[in-house]
Amino acid sequence: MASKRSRVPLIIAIIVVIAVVAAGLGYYYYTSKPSPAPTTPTTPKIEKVVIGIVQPLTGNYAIFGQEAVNAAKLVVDIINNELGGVRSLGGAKLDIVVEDAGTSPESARLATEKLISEYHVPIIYGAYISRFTLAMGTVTEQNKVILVTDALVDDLSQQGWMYFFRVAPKASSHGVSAVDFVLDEAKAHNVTIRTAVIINEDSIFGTTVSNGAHLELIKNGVEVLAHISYPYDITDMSPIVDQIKRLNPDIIIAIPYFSDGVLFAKTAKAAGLNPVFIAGAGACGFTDPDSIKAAGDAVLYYTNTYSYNPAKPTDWNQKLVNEFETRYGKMPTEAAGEMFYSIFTIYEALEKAGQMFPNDPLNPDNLRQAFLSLDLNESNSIAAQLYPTGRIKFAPNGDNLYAGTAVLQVQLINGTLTSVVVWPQPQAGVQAIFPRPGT
Amino acid sequence: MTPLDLLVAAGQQVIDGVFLGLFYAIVASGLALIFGVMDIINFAHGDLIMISAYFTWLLSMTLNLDPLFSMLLTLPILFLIGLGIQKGLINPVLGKEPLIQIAVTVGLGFVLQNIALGYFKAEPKGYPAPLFSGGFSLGPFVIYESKLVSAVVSLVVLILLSRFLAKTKLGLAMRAVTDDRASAMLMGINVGRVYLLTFAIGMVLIGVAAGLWMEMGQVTPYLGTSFSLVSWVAVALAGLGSIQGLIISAIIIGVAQSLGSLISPSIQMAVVYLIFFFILWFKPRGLFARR
Amino acid sequence: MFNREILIALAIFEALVLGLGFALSGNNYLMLLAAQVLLFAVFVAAWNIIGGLTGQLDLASSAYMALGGITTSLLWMKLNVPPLLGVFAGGAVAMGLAVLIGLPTFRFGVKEVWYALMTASLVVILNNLFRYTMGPWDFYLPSKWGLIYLRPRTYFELFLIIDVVLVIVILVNVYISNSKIGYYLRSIREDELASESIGIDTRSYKLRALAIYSFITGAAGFLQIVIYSSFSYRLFDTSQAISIAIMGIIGGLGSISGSIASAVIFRTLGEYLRSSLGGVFPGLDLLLYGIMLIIVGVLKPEGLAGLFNQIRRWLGK
Amino acid sequence: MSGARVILRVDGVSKRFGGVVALDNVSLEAEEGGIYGLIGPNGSGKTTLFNCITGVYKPDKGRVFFDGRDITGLQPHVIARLGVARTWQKVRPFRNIKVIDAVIAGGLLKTSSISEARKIAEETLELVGVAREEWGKLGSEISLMEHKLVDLARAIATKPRLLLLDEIAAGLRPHEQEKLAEVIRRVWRERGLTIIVVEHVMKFVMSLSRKIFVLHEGRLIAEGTPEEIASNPKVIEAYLGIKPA
Repeated sequence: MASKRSRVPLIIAIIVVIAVVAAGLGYYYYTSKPSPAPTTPTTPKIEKVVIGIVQPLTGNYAIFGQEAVNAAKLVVDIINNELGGVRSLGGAKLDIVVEDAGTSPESARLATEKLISEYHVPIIYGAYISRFTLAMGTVTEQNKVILVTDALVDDLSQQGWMYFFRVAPKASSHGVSAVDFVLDEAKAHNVTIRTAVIINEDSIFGTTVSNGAHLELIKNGVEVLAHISYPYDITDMSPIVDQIKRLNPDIIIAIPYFSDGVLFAKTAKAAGLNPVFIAGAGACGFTDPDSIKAAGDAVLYYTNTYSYNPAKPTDWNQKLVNEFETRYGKMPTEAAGEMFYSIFTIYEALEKAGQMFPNDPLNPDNLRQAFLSLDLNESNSIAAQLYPTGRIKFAPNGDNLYAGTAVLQVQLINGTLTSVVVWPQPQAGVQAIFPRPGT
Repeated sequence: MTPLDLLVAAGQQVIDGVFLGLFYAIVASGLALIFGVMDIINFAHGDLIMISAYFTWLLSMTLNLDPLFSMLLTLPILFLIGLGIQKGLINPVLGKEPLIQIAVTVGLGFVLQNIALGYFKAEPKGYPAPLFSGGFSLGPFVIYESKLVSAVVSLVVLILLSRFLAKTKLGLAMRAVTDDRASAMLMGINVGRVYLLTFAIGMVLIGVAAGLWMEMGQVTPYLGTSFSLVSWVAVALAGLGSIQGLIISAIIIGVAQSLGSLISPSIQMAVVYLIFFFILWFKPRGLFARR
Repeated sequence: MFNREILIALAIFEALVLGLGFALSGNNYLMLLAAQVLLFAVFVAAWNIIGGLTGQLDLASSAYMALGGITTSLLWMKLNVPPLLGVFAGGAVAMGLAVLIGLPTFRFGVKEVWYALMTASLVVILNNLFRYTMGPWDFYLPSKWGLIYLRPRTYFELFLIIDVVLVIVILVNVYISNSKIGYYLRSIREDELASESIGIDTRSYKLRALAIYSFITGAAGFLQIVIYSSFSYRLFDTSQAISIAIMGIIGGLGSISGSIASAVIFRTLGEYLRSSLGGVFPGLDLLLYGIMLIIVGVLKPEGLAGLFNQIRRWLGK
Repeated sequence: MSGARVILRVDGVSKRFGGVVALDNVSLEAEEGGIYGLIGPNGSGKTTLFNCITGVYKPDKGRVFFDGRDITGLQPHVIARLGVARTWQKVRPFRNIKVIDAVIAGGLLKTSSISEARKIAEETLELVGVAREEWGKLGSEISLMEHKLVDLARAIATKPRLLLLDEIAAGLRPHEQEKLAEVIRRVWRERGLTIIVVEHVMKFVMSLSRKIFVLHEGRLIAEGTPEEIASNPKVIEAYLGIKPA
């Protein structure tokens, strides 16, 4: 039908397309050949260093992302106003650009590309969730941008990435710490632990932590009666609690997320589940202020491993906790804590880079050298004062050689439910309550 | 495990499942009523429960009142909100293609979720010490007070609802509209008014479900997705027009989910959806459809 | 089949797309975004066949996408089948599943909301089953790049590949739309019983539409995995499937230009809102998105296509 | 008309829904080229009989033969392909497609070429008298009368040998009914097909048909010419109390 009509417009259209393609190809190959993304400003005087922050600000994980961003703002203000910026860079100020990681690796990756393409950031911090961080890592490696992460899954440091650093303790060490803590206390109190049940939400994080705990239990001769995974958005915990009750283990190692943690504690209380001990690992649902508010005394005596120790009695830690509380009206939790010491570590790395490479401190390879040469402890660094183990030194794979967690326990102090640090060094005037009273 | 252990285990799951199912029945009842009478495909059902749960929580915390009682205060408010939603959003898409209705209600769901996120933040909110938070033993079984109470309350409310539909003028009108809209109009029923009140009553049922949920768990902005699909599955199993059918279907779902968790809690919902799938495959009008 | 107006429109569209591609090729962020937008348009355009033309509210797009993509990836990783061939196997597997679902479903006349829910629960079921068998882990594509892997090194080349796929999908749509099957599918969308009475084997035609849609979606699924460079059970994503259907609805049922326009506009807008407002006001982007859905649904149910028609008439007069 | 071959034979068809007997042992025959009426009060089973013939329902008992072939229980589209077309009592409106496209879909039964089907559709629309300027309108933009005509055209476009019209005049004003009857007569004359008209508006049928069947409570109670039917006491009884047309 169409074939009998005039073909002129069609031909014109085709010519237009070909012209555009030709012009475009020419432009593309002309411009794209010599284009290593310029991440380093060539001007010798550095006014400010922009750090990109990618955090989940929408979706299920927004709670952590929001708190982390708040913490970042606080720390950057302190560095700029009280410490006078990065001194070795002539007092250059830190600046942060925040991008929402959204709800998928796709959007986290877009956010990363945007930070690099439009702000030319030398350092990116993100993105709490390991899948998102993995998506970001492929971009940052390609563009030679330093990625400092608060995502804990072990895999991340096994990708062979060059420009990747993680101050925080990785996931499996959370599981290990939880078990070590329980077995330490059991020994101290002459309790024998023979059997355990592990429950975890079935994300990569939950699974990695629980596998760490599982191996550590076996290593210590504790029999794992069951290892139960469930989806984090579970609405009915009773089948799991019933099953544990029938198995009657000595201890429970739980790796819940948030809502499910509260739900577990409430259900366990209702069912009268009371083993020798219930220890959480990476379990914000047990000890975070918001979950205590939601769960009430159902979470009494629960513990949790923590990438951060808010009770750490160093000057800088007290200062940050106080200022955070004054500014945002709540205690900093893990997400904020990781941001505290990570940003300060970045800050110290920048200082170091300024000293080591005064001509080109922000060159990614120089920055990497600066990170690797850090050896921080409580006497020479603010970051280390904020870190649970008090030491930060990076292995070539980017993990902190001295990574470790603290253990918090919910206790009744002056009539209010409070999370206190009980392990490895309990905070002043506090002791782990072990075993659970009434067992 | 010995066979006896297995039997006890299964028995416990069935008990939990029945309680859960009765709760699901009240969760789904609002959807069933609205869908039945108005033929509106509401994908925001779960999100309406979520927002109502926040209301309940807010009242509970400010008045220091158990969710079971603060729920009573939210119901009239929700009734009014229901009138508003029906006037503003539902009426314009009545009788439109299902796809348009879904688009609008999905949009409403997005709006509710993100208002909740903006206002309440993402932290789970729960009432720390509900009246019924304990449990007791019954032979080898554990009975959870909160689940028992929610099951009983939802059963009572559903019986009241069924009485209301069978005895009152409005209830009869609603049933007539469900059965045959055209004839109902010919019989002189003011269909517009019936719709308005149906949606408002649906909101009240949603409020009851939300209150019972706050007695048992916590609310986050994303709670709704957990309830939306389950409600639809219950309605699909039951078919339209029978509250008894809805209750039985919801119990089937609850028990299936509960028993499914014996295999693995990670796939318990898959068990529910598989049942749903096969029912639709072989009995697309549901198990207890009246029409 | 392909009349002059359509070919010219397609040529102009391509000129715009390619011109935009070249203009953006220096900026990785915008290039990646453009590739994602085009891929999203591919899924929406494929959905248009079952949802728009046939009127079956299919909410399983992400299931076919994930199943096809994972099949292609596994064939590559385990059996060394290059994805350029593997995508056809991926499409075939997705199609196989779809037909398996469609056969009984269409026989019993499962329609409207029930078809929607059935397909939505298919996504959940597969999500759970894959989670059960694969675990929570992400699986990475091999570190190989090249056209036979459909995995170029730059976003720009990826953009070009996706653009080719998009053109194919558009041509398929146009072909179907203007041939017997298209007339029949639209007739089925309006009224199945009446269609039967004029001799249309509704079940068979619905199955055909489902098969074409699922094949395209399954084959294109691998490109989604290329963008992620990894896959996991999470690809079976209910909200992704819902948003694809919604884009099709907003575009205007059965209108290929409308569905592509809505995919492009909404996906770009969503990213703009996420990146400009997400950090300032969490969730505002999704909130606005929801409000827009309501506005379009309540005020302009014919979707963008209706708007286009209105503009066309207005220009004509 | 006598001596022509029988094109449709309904043989002892029964159909019940739950406890309600909709059709009870109904038998009738239609000869090729005839025009028939099927009347009866509301709920007498006329539409059910149509649905049994066209495959929408499967009869519980009895058989249906079309052109000597047993078509009982075949799927509707198969029966349509054999040459049985129908219209619907309630207009089944297509809202989002154009008039011409709706009729083309009918025309595509006998050809796969869109242009041929378009030709068929144009002829048919002209035959039933839908004005050319209406052809490009969407279903949501045309009147009820036009919808009825398009419905008819769509059925005719399938080139059927037997056309079943189910209460096609329902809802129309008297002058529209007259016009429609005229259209049906024209179609019958020009296409030479067999037509069965279901109606409870008796006047409409009486003017159209040569032979009339009367259904009452699922049974065939009378058949004959319009004059015979009009004076049949059983028919009068069945219609008493019901709207006399």
